[in-house]
Amino acid sequence: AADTLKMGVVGPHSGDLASYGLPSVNAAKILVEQINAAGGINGKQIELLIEDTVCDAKTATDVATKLVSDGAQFVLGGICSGSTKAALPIYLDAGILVMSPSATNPGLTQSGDYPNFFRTIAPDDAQAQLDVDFAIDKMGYKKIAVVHDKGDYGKGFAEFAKMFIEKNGNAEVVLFEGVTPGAVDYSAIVQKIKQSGAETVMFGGYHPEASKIVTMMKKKRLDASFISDDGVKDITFIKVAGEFAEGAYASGPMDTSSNPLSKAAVEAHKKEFGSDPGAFYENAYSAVLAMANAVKVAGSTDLEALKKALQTEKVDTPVGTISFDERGDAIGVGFSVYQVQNGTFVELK
Amino acid sequence: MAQPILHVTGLTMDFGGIRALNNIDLDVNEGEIVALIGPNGAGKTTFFNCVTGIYQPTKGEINVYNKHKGRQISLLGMKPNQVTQQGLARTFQNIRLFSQMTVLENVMIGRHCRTKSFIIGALLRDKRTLREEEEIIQKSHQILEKIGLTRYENEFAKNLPYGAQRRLEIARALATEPVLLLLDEPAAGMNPQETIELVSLIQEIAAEGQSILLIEHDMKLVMSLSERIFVMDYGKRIAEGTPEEIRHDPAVIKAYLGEEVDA
Amino acid sequence: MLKLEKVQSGYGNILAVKGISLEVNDGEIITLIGANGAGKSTTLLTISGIVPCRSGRILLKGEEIQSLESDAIVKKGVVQVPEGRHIFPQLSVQENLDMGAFMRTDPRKVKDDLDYVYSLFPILKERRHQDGGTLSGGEQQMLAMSRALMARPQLLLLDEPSMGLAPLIIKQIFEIIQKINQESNTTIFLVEQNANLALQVANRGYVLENGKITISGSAKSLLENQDIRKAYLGL
Amino acid sequence: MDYFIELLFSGLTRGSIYALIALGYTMVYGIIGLINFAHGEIYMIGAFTAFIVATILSILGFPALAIIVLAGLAAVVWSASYGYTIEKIAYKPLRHAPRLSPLISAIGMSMFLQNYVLLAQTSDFLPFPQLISDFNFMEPVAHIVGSTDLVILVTTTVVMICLTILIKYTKIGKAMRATSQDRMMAMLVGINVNRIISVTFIIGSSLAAIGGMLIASHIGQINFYIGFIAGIKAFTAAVLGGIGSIPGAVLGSVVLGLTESFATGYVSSDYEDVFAFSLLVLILIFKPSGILGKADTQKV
Amino acid sequence: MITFQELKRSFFISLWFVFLTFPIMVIRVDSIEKTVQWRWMNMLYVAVGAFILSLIFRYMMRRKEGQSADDDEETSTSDQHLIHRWLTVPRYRNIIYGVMLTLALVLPLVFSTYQTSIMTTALLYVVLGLGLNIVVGLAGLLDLGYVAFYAVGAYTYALLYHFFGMSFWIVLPLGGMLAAVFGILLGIPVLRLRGDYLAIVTLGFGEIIRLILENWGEFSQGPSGVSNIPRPSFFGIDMSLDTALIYIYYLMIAFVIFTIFIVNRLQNSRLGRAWVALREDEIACQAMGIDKMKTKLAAFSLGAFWAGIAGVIFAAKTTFISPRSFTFIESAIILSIVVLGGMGSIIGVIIGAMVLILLPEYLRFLSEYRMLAFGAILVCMMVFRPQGIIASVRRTYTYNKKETADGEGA
Ligand SMILES: Nc1ncnc2c1ncn2[C@@H]1O[C@H](COP(=O)(O)OP(=O)(O)OP(=O)(O)O)[C@@H](O)[C@H]1O
Ligand SMILES: Nc1ncnc2c1ncn2[C@@H]1O[C@H](COP(=O)(O)OP(=O)(O)OP(=O)(O)O)[C@@H](O)[C@H]1O
Ligand SMILES: [Mg+2]
Ligand SMILES: [Mg+2]
Repeated sequence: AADTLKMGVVGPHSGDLASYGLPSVNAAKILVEQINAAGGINGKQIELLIEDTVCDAKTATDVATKLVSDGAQFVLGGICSGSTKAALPIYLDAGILVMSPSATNPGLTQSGDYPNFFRTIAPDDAQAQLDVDFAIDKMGYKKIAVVHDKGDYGKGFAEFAKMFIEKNGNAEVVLFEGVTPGAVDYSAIVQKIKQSGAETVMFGGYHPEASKIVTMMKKKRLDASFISDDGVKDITFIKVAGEFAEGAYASGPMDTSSNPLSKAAVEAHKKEFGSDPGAFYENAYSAVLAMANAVKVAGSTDLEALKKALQTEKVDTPVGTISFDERGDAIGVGFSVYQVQNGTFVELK
Repeated sequence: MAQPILHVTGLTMDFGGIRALNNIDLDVNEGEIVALIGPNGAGKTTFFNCVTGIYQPTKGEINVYNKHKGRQISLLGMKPNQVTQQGLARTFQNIRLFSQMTVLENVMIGRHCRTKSFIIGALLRDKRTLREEEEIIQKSHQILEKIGLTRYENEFAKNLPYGAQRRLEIARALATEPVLLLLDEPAAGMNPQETIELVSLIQEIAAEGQSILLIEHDMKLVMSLSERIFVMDYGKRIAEGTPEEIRHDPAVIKAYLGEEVDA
Repeated sequence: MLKLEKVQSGYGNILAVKGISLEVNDGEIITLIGANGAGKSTTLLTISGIVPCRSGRILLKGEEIQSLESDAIVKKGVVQVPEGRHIFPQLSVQENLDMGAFMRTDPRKVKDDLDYVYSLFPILKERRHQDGGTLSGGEQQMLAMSRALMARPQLLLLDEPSMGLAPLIIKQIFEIIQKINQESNTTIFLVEQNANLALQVANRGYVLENGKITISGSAKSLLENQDIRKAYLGL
Repeated sequence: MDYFIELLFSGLTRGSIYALIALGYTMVYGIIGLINFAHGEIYMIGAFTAFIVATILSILGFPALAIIVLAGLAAVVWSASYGYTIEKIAYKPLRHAPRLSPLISAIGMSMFLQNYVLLAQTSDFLPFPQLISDFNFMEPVAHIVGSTDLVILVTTTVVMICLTILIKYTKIGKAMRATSQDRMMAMLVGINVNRIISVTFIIGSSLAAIGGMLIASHIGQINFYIGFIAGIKAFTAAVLGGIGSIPGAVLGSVVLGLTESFATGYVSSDYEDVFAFSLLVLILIFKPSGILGKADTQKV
Repeated sequence: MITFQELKRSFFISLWFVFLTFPIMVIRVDSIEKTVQWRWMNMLYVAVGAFILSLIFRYMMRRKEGQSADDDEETSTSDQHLIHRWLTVPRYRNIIYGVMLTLALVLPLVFSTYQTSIMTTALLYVVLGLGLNIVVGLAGLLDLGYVAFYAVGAYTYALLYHFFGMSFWIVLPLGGMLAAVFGILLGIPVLRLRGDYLAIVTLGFGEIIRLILENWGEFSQGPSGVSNIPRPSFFGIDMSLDTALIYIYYLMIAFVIFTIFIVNRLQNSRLGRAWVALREDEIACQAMGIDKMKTKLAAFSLGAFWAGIAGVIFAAKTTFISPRSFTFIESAIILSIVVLGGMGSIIGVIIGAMVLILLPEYLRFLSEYRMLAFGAILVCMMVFRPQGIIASVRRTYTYNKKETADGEGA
């Protein structure tokens, strides 16, 4: 009906990547319930259209046509950069805004091919730059092992990291390799890192692999530090790796834990689902807030109007007070490096 | 003198420690029916397997006379399908039909080695392919007619009575237009009445000049069909001769027959 | 000993055994003859519980066994040498024989029986450690027979034991059949293509045609029956 | 040299992990000739059960050893029950079906179980407690072999020996082999084939459960998807060693583990799986029935 | 109908399932916070669910057994008889094909783009299924790495476009041929392996191809994939997305018809017969003079060829490809299509593809239970219809004295 707003939520809700897709669904459900309870946006209730893409390009395009047919007006998601890329042209053709909490491939915004695409996460290159600067300039490491999980996200990050290290010139990449996600044992690669004499491991990928690697590093008595990305800056990382996570670094949106909105978001999840939120939950939460605000300000769901609102309006979100640049990346998602200390991520100033 | 169509010398086959064939010399002449008999485990089937390329013999020579080329061709090192191409076709002791194919199709497979069309032919269905396909069907049908299986033509091979399956194996082998037909216990599992029918069938085939080498335990069949009998035991030749000679050969009686058999 | 009452069984929509009734008395050798596909093997498989009995009753010593699992039937002493031998191809000859004694609990006697069957078929002893699958056809038949003997059957079902055997061995096998029948009082139910031979050792016989029993009587009377002589004996 | 030894032990650890799963795979394959794709899921369910029970027990304050034993026991009981039930539902009705039908049924079962755990538990990774605490005597070599690694190595060896004895020499083992080679004849010598198949599934699933617990405690985390990758690798290992052969499964696993480890160490971990699968192809080309597999002895 | 006995059995079965699902369904723990959550309600659901399902399951099993008792197992069940009887009568057959074709042609005009889009996907899988059917269904070679050839096709287009700007229509045959070459290269060493050994080696090969695509970034752009692949052109006319999708849909229909035509010809040829014979008995087949290697290679490379073609179309349809689209699961789905549809039967494969590809889409209303249901349905279909939806029926040849033999299989 004309008096509801339809929001698509897409991502992997089954299969191996479900744990990255389902938190977004939770974020959308919580927020939409709140918004609808408060009378909706401009008097219109939001209706969720939740669709599983399994992070598969073919399914993602089919889902996109489905959402277009079903009359979705804006979409949260695209968890993986790949399937998001595949689906974006279809959304673009229908004039639908898409905002991803987790697709970090730089090309998504920088190529200019997808003007309807926005995201609440920093692209690979920005994070890689931050981590490299931290490792070389701040910590003074000379030998860095760059490791990734062979995935879209992790390898993208790692390649940028390698490039920036080489550009910086003050340190060398002593190892550049991918590990196989889901493998039962990482001791061989850890021994190889040890052999390479690296002082730090820079890892691109998600927390399951990261926790396996840090655990194995400690178990094999490898004394290098560990620096990683936003996919690792997740409470699950600390939970899973436990004491072995102690001292590890990961970059992530600035200042979230002291941000009251962030706390509220996490609380809401615990209340609703009885568990800690999973990966990219806060990014998804922020994306929903930003889109809701844009719709409210623009007073319509017309793509141009929404874009304008997103680019001009600042919104308070768990990841900071943000607006978006003309390419679609969030401004104001300050990134900083965190360290695991006593079982929590502590922001390093 | 005419060349033997199958000329085997010094054939030896070892399985691990077991010598299943020991220095066998055997010739089959054109138009002849030769029987290969011997106790169980003597190596008869193994001889067939070596000759048809299913096993590679340890030692020995196997030659087949190629009429077109007018000389002997060695079969050593050839794959089973190449051996068939050279004109040896066989049946199996344990029936090995294509059970999910119809009777006619089973025989058509036998024509495979005498035809050529491949992918291109299948796709284009050009004149030649169509003609070839028609020829296959015609020939196969004729063979079934000869063997007397036409009424089962479109039946699945596995649904046939046992005796008919044995005959179908013979039909399939005949379809390859063999120089020499090798039959491994064609009468096994048949009742006496069926065996009698089988004998006359084989006689009919032989009457057309088909050379046959057959393994059989049914002495009646062997004695009434074969012109020459080759007896082996423990992989060795123990006797060779006409049915009359073999019947009275003491070595054969001791190792195999148990008593003198009458025809 | 064994009694079949109007037994029906078959495969899918094929009814191969169409209500047959027959009786095997204790200590008897009886034979079932018939053309190919008449349903002889199916009858034996139904008795052993491999092919389910669709209707009718099968009584062993007065006890209904048609709904028992096949292993329970074997435990009751009904042992079969199936058509086509069914040697375990990757077990050695020795192990194949051990499997025959699978449900026996008297290891010492099993040992004796093993020696006994080896004395019946010395070639098997020679091939003791060879895989069953590589034996020649006839050797496999001997092994199948021996394996059944290892179970010390009370009722032995034999499906075409002479198939593919050398004349000498056939003679031997039939001697053994008579021997175990007399010495260990094993009842024998013999299915044979070689009706001549079968009727010579049997006490009684049945003729199966198209899933139904058409003629029955003493072996002698069957041997003399003109129809049978013509259809099954090839005379 | 040190580096070599480090890699050697990494490979051995990896290999024995594969072996724990591969053993169950090979048993089930051996008896019904089915690539049981759901086996990896049984392993996953074993890990989850152990996780749940261990957590409850540790909340209740049980001592470490008791936790290991009880959690292991629970994992075995439930995994075995799952294995048994799956066989009854998804495979037994297909005994006489065309060869590939049970394979598809197994793939469906695997999807079902994954999603079942995903829905009933969580999609997230869960921290699996380190059940085996570090042994003091291992400290000097800890950088080469960890305590859990040692336990896994020992367990694998013990399990392999027990299973070999079971299969080779016990009555039930012979019954299993007989059943796998000729089911009808097995029935005719008095084997209760259904029971033997069930027992095989139960044993195979129990092994998967033990594997699940040990491996999860080695890795430190579980999630509904862990069974899939481990399952494929373990199956590869079982085939490499000669499917149906118990020592073959272990040998294949170790060869696979070592290949991956050395490939990572001396070449690049980018291509460790490429090496693993290439080795598989190579070995099968020269030894078509696996390293210890019996050559096909079908007589013509 | 339901006896007390059955109720009792179902009761025990439901108890068993309560026990079985107890840890996973009822308990949820948090090992960090040290909390345990007991969800007793789930136990009730399981109990009731298992009770009812076991009754249904038993009822269905009985029906299945009853059916096979009335029917020959080969040409099983009456509905199949019906379809086949229709298909063997040329007039009915043409009517059926005509109706199907008309339905297919009007579909995009009636339904939404979404329906057209998933239908296109399903048709793509029809092509894949028919290709694999040559390998598995006809020649009996179990190939678990079929997706590798699909990937070869897709990447051929993506990369040839990317590096050399080559167009869809030029690459289409190239992709197929390259895949066929890969098929031959792989086939030569591995085709002498038997049954499941072949399966695992092909699975390995599938993984090798995917891993190379993933890791060899300079060549294949690694895991982030290749994007902006152009859709097929139509005399250089610019099309809106909707029209483009409909255009691809019609293209796909044409491809499917073409594939059916080819596969049908292959199946009913000397070569097709040799495949089936090879599947039945390799040794007898060789003894009849069939070159095993050559025949198998022909099947393998023809199957690969079709996968390659499908790959090119896939790349053009989604405009984006990455190694993630070519995982083992994909091979498993294609194999399921072949088996579920009915091995060796063209109509079966078509129906199989429709069911397996459309089903997950139409199950979307189940939201998170979608894949759970899909797995369960897969199991049930196999259990209740092990020979596939439509089992293949061998063609029968009629012998005419004068005319050429005619006869078409299903
Ligand atoms: N593949 C094999 N591996 C090992 N031994 C074999 C193999 N094939 C045959 N043998 C052995 O070789 C010997 C000869 O076997 P063969 O099958 O040729 O006998 P046969 O003369 O055909 O006997 P029958 O009349 O019983 O069929 C047997 O002792 C058998 O055990
Ligand atoms: N597994 C099976 N599936 C379907 N039909 C079968 C099967 N086995 C046998 N039949 C059919 O059942 C009927 C009886 O077969 P059976 O094997 O009992 O005959 P038989 O008297 O033992 O013949 P033979 O002398 O050839 O051994 C035959 O028509 C046969 O085609
Ligand atoms: Mg022989
Ligand atoms: Mg019979």
